[in-house]
Amino acid sequence: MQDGTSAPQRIAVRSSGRNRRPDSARLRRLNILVGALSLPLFVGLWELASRSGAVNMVLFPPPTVVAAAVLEWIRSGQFLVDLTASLYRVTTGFMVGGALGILFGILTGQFPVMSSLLSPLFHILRPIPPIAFVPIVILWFGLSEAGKLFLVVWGVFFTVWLSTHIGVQKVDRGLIRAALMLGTPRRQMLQEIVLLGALPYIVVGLRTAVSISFYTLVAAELAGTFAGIVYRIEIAQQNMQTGQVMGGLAALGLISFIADRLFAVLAERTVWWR
Amino acid sequence: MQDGTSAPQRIAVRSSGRNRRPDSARLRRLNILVGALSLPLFVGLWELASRSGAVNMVLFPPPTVVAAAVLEWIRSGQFLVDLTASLYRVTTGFMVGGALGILFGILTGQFPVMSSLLSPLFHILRPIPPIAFVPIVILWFGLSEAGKLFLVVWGVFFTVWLSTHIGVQKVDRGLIRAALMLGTPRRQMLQEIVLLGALPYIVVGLRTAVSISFYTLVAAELAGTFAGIVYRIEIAQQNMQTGQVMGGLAALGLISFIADRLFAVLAERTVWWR
Amino acid sequence: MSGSRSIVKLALASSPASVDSARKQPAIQVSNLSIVFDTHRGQTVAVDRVSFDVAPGEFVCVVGPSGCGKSTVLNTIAGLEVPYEGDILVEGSPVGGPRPDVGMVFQQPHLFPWKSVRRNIAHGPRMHRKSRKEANAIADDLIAMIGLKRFADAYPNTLSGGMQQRVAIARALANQPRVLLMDEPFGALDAQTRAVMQDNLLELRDRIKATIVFVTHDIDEAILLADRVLIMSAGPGRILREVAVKLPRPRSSTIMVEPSYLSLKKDCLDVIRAEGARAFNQSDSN
Amino acid sequence: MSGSRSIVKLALASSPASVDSARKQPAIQVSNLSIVFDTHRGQTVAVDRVSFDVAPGEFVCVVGPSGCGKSTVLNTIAGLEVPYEGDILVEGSPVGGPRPDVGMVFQQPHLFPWKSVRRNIAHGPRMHRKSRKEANAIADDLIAMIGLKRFADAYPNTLSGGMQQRVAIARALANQPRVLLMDEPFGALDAQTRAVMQDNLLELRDRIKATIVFVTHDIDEAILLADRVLIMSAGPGRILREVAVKLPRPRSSTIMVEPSYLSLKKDCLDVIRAEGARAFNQSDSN
Amino acid sequence: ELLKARLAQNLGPISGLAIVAKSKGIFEKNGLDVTVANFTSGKQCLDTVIGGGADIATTAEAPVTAAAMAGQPIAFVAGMEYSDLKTVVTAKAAIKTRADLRDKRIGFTAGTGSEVYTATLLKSAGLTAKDVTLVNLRPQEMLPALAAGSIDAIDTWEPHIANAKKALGEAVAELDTSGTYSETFNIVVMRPYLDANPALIEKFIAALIDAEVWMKAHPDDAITVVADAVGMKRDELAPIWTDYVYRVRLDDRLVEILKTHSAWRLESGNHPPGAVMPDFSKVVVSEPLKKMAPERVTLSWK
Ligand SMILES: Nc1ncnc2c1ncn2[C@@H]1O[C@H](COP(=O)(O)OP(=O)(O)OP(=O)(O)O)[C@@H](O)[C@H]1O
Ligand SMILES: Nc1ncnc2c1ncn2[C@@H]1O[C@H](COP(=O)(O)OP(=O)(O)OP(=O)(O)O)[C@@H](O)[C@H]1O
Ligand SMILES: [Mg+2]
Ligand SMILES: [Mg+2]
Repeated sequence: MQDGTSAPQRIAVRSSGRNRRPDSARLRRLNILVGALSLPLFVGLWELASRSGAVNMVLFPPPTVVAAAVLEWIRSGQFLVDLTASLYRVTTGFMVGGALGILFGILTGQFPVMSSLLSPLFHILRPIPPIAFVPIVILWFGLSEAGKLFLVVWGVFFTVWLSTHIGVQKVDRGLIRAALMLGTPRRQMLQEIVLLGALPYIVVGLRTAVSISFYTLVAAELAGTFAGIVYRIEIAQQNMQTGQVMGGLAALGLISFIADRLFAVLAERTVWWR
Repeated sequence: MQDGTSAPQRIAVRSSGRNRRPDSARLRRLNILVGALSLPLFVGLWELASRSGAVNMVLFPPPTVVAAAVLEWIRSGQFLVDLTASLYRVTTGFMVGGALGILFGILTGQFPVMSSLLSPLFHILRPIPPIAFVPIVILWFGLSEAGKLFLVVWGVFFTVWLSTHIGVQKVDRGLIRAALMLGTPRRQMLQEIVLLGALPYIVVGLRTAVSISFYTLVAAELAGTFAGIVYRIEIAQQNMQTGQVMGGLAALGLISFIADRLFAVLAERTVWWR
Repeated sequence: MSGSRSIVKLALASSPASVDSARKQPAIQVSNLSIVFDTHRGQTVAVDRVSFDVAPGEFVCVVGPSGCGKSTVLNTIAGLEVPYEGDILVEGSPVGGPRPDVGMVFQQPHLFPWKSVRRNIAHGPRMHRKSRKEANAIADDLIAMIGLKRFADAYPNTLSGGMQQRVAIARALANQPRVLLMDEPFGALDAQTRAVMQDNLLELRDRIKATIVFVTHDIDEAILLADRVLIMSAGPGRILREVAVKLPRPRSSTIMVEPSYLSLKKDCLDVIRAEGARAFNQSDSN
Repeated sequence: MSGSRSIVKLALASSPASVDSARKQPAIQVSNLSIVFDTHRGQTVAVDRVSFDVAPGEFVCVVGPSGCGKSTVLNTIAGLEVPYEGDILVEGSPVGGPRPDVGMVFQQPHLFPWKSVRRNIAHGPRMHRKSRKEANAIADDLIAMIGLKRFADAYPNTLSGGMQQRVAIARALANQPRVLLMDEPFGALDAQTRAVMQDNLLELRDRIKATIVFVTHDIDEAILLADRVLIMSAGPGRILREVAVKLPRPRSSTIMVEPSYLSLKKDCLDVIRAEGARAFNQSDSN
Repeated sequence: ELLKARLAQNLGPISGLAIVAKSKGIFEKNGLDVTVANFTSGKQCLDTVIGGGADIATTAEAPVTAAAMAGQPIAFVAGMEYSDLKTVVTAKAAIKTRADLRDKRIGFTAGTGSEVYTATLLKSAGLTAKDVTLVNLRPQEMLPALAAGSIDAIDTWEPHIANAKKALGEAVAELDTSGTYSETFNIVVMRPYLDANPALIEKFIAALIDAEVWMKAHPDDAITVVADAVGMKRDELAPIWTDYVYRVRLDDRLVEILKTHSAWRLESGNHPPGAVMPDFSKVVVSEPLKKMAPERVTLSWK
């Protein structure tokens, strides 16, 4: 499995190989350069756009202002608290939702009866935005952390479920037949063939779910919280502290970026046979 | 490509075949029955839970109350207006975001330089919840419909981009090699091999994006709207019209369900070679 | 014409195996098997009323033109192709799905990409509740047999076509199935490796007393290995001839110059050649 | 030992083709080609300092034990396996990637699953800016040649293994490449179909004057088709022998009983047998 | 032994009394152990209390009337703050008087006091909703919309008015609408809870009164405490501090606002199904406050 940003084709490289494509080394260096410049370029453009006077600088602060706000936020010690709270919610919710999604995806993907029973329901519940039923969640869970986790789990679950479900149906039939002929019992079939065969799709679902889990954080941190990146963004928005708002958004982006990177590495290790 | 709820394995059936698996017809009938009962069962349980007195009936109204509210909503003529507005936003946003997602997914998936340049940026922007930057969108787009579409496009784009990107890298290398040896130029390679080879993944992305587009509708219809299902839900929530709130959520679910079904059928037709 | 009556047994070789099979319970009994595929272009009749029996312990080779339905017949006996018309009994019971005592080597290797060579081969024994150690021991024996000791820990995508095919064979053998269905198992092997594999297969068969149905497109191979050769017609596949091979075993490749061998081969080739020409024309005219 | 010096030409057959190639510019010039794969188990040397030339219009067959690097060499000449060590010139220019005048039939068919048989075959001509009509005409000719008229509109997943392989061959031929690399193209075909395809290939080669490198594991096929046979050693692959085949053309299968043919075959088989035994033992001992 | 209570609080200067009571330990002094959950709207606070997620809500009048009309057994035990809603207009729109609002695009927040304020404002200028374009926006989205030129005026509460003036400077001006409508911020509990815990509510009200007294005595400290709690900078809160009137009370004006709001709901259809004008003498429960500080209850109906 290749990670999101690596080159499409992996080529075994040996130092002594004389006949690599002549430009491949140069190309690789160019890629690294471009990759390293990508974000600075974006930040630079943002600074320019913001300072150009075309938009209101208070409402659309430049990165320098944002950086100052973030520094202030960090210095106050609040950032660490917010980060910890959000990270806890996202990771726990992601893991629970992901595990359930894989489980149910395999069940509905493999057993038609399960699919008949659950798929219509899941398809109907799937698009319901977590933020829209925050009141119901509070009703069920009170103001507990469980309710907040439920909202994150909601978003992650359906994403992972759908891609697992589709992935299960895309498992190479040749492999299933081979496993059948070797007397693989149903249980083992699921864990040894179906799960691994569907893995590329499951990974797509999980990686998509990384960002979904941040989407749902908005709903989760809307109600009855004291800390959390999105909670702080919300407060800052009320107070027109746009620097902190943007800083919070950037923090979300960075966390998820790191999470996704870790994830890609993990995925690459999981697909050990490549 | 199999649709989400169909049986995992398709078997050619002929009426005269004597040796189908003996229970397959009975199983199929059972499946249809279970499928037909799935939603009624859910609604029944909901009615029971709601009327049991365990939870506040005003905050968690039973389906009968919801149905009455929806009927009233429809009778007032407002429902059609809301539906049209939301449908317009979702479909347009979905199509634009999906098209862009596929385009950029193929670009970054196929060209390492593009990937180096754009992937880090996309990965950082990807998790940013649309609802969190509604103010910025208003600043850029004003209260135009374009801004609302932008929010929907945002959510759809990144989802489709990621799965296309991954899908492009999963295209059977044997096919690419075969096409290369047949002198396929780069442009044609993209449209004849890469796009079709990545199609299963793209479809996963698009189907996930169906529900994401409804998630983002919350952000889109929060500001400066006059009609829309989520807008109406929002208002109804303020007014404690919980029946209408639930009705609106159910409407979202149903629309997306139908959309997904249409989509699955379309996907099945697109993968014509199966 | 009905399938079973259309089988013309060559006079010069009335097979004792098929006489046997009339007395004992046949290991495989196929009667009037027809298989039709639905495609977007309408229905394709892949197999048309095929009937044959295989006695316990018999080694039957199936030859026939490309696309005549050999793989389809094998898949159906394996319980993988449903629905079908007609009756198939394996060891007396009708076929409804894959069963543990029937092994199969597919035309494509279909190795599990996430398992090393050793674990691919050990998969079957593991599924039959053997301990990891036992299963690995079985696998290592077979790995030695297929000459891939150096590649025991390699993953399938790093193997050449012929190496993959050998692993697939070993994987099917690891279960010691009572009935073994093999679909062109040696198709991707060079002559030398193939000869070694043939010897190994025959030796193993004698040890585990398996019944084998073996698809090949190499007449020499068929005659060298088989107790009986079934020659199929071009698609829709029917059985054209049944040729019993009564040459003494063990047969070394030196028998290829003996007259009895050559006459058998000539008989087969004549049937095949006539049919082959017809097949090519038929598929062109339709 | 260095690759080029290790090639021992059989005395009985000093090939005029290789004399030719010394004068004219060779179509393919491989010198000191080595290929190493990185795997999780360390590096596998697939090809070890292989050198050979192929003259324009020459038909060279490559035989060798399973896993000896035949496919790897072909892929490298095709420009698909980078990086490599050594030098490869095709029609005088170094190989850096796939090029339009080199065609390839892979060991696996690799058909485009979303294209019908006709459109698979028409793909190459379409990419070379032929009109749909022209491309379809070319495809239909080739479909007739491979005997799949009835399946022109079928999709690859509804074809048998041999049918797929024939489509893959037709697809490569449709481009009329100047250099044609074929990796066990007839491996999945029955004897009869294979003979027809062999004839067709030779006829087409005469028409388009292509240079052909053809991997096979069938010595008879190699001698029947080739101007020269390269025999490779077990992996890491080296070239063991180069055997020129000076039998007159056209060669029908009846030459298989002629003494010159038999002596050629015996020579080849001796080399192969010795090597094969060594290979099996070597891979087991390591 | 402290009595435990869960407070659902809208985190903003409007909750100033509760914030001070919590951070200055005034709850504890009154024998309470209060757990605070923060929300960004009073509506969510009340929903949480109705759903059983918290015991005491701070909320504006709008959620109160909605809940009362939905037949929820809520008890309105005290008002604790009120502040005027205000209007900011863009300079470009050349709005000098209320009457100039005709044909202009006005941002308001549906379902909140802002909506009632807007209706009242228009009525006072002799206009109806048809004479203007009303645009529903959350307060934090009004500024960007103003800046983008999508609307000409906004009707909202502090600190958004001050923020707008600060962010947009010369481009905007405040329209004088003082006295048009005050949004109130109040303490609401469920009736069964009140009946079961009368002493707790009394202590809670007493704590708020103590907080009010402390705030009067230490206005500078109060600004600092509140600004800290809500995440504002002190010098942002100070200029608008006087806009927030903190006073624990039950008076006719409060009831009047509730009635006005309910009437607007009934008139505009923004009400739960089958709602009628609630009997506020049942919703407003004056006993606890009367017990603690009778002088603060000035209801004419009792
Ligand atoms: N899944 C399928 N859908 C439709 N038709 C099929 C399918 N599988 C096989 N067929 C058709 O059935 C016929 C027999 O195919 P089969 O694979 O059994 O041939 P075969 O004898 O094994 O040929 P080969 O020697 O080339 O492997 C062919 O005409 C083929 O097109
Ligand atoms: N992608 C790969 N990664 C690692 N090793 C590989 C890879 N491809 C081939 N090899 C190794 O290179 C060697 C030569 O493989 P190759 O496919 O060229 O053999 P071959 O001569 O074509 O064999 P066959 O006749 O079985 O097709 C083998 O040992 C194989 O394991
Ligand atoms: Mg076959
Ligand atoms: Mg090979």
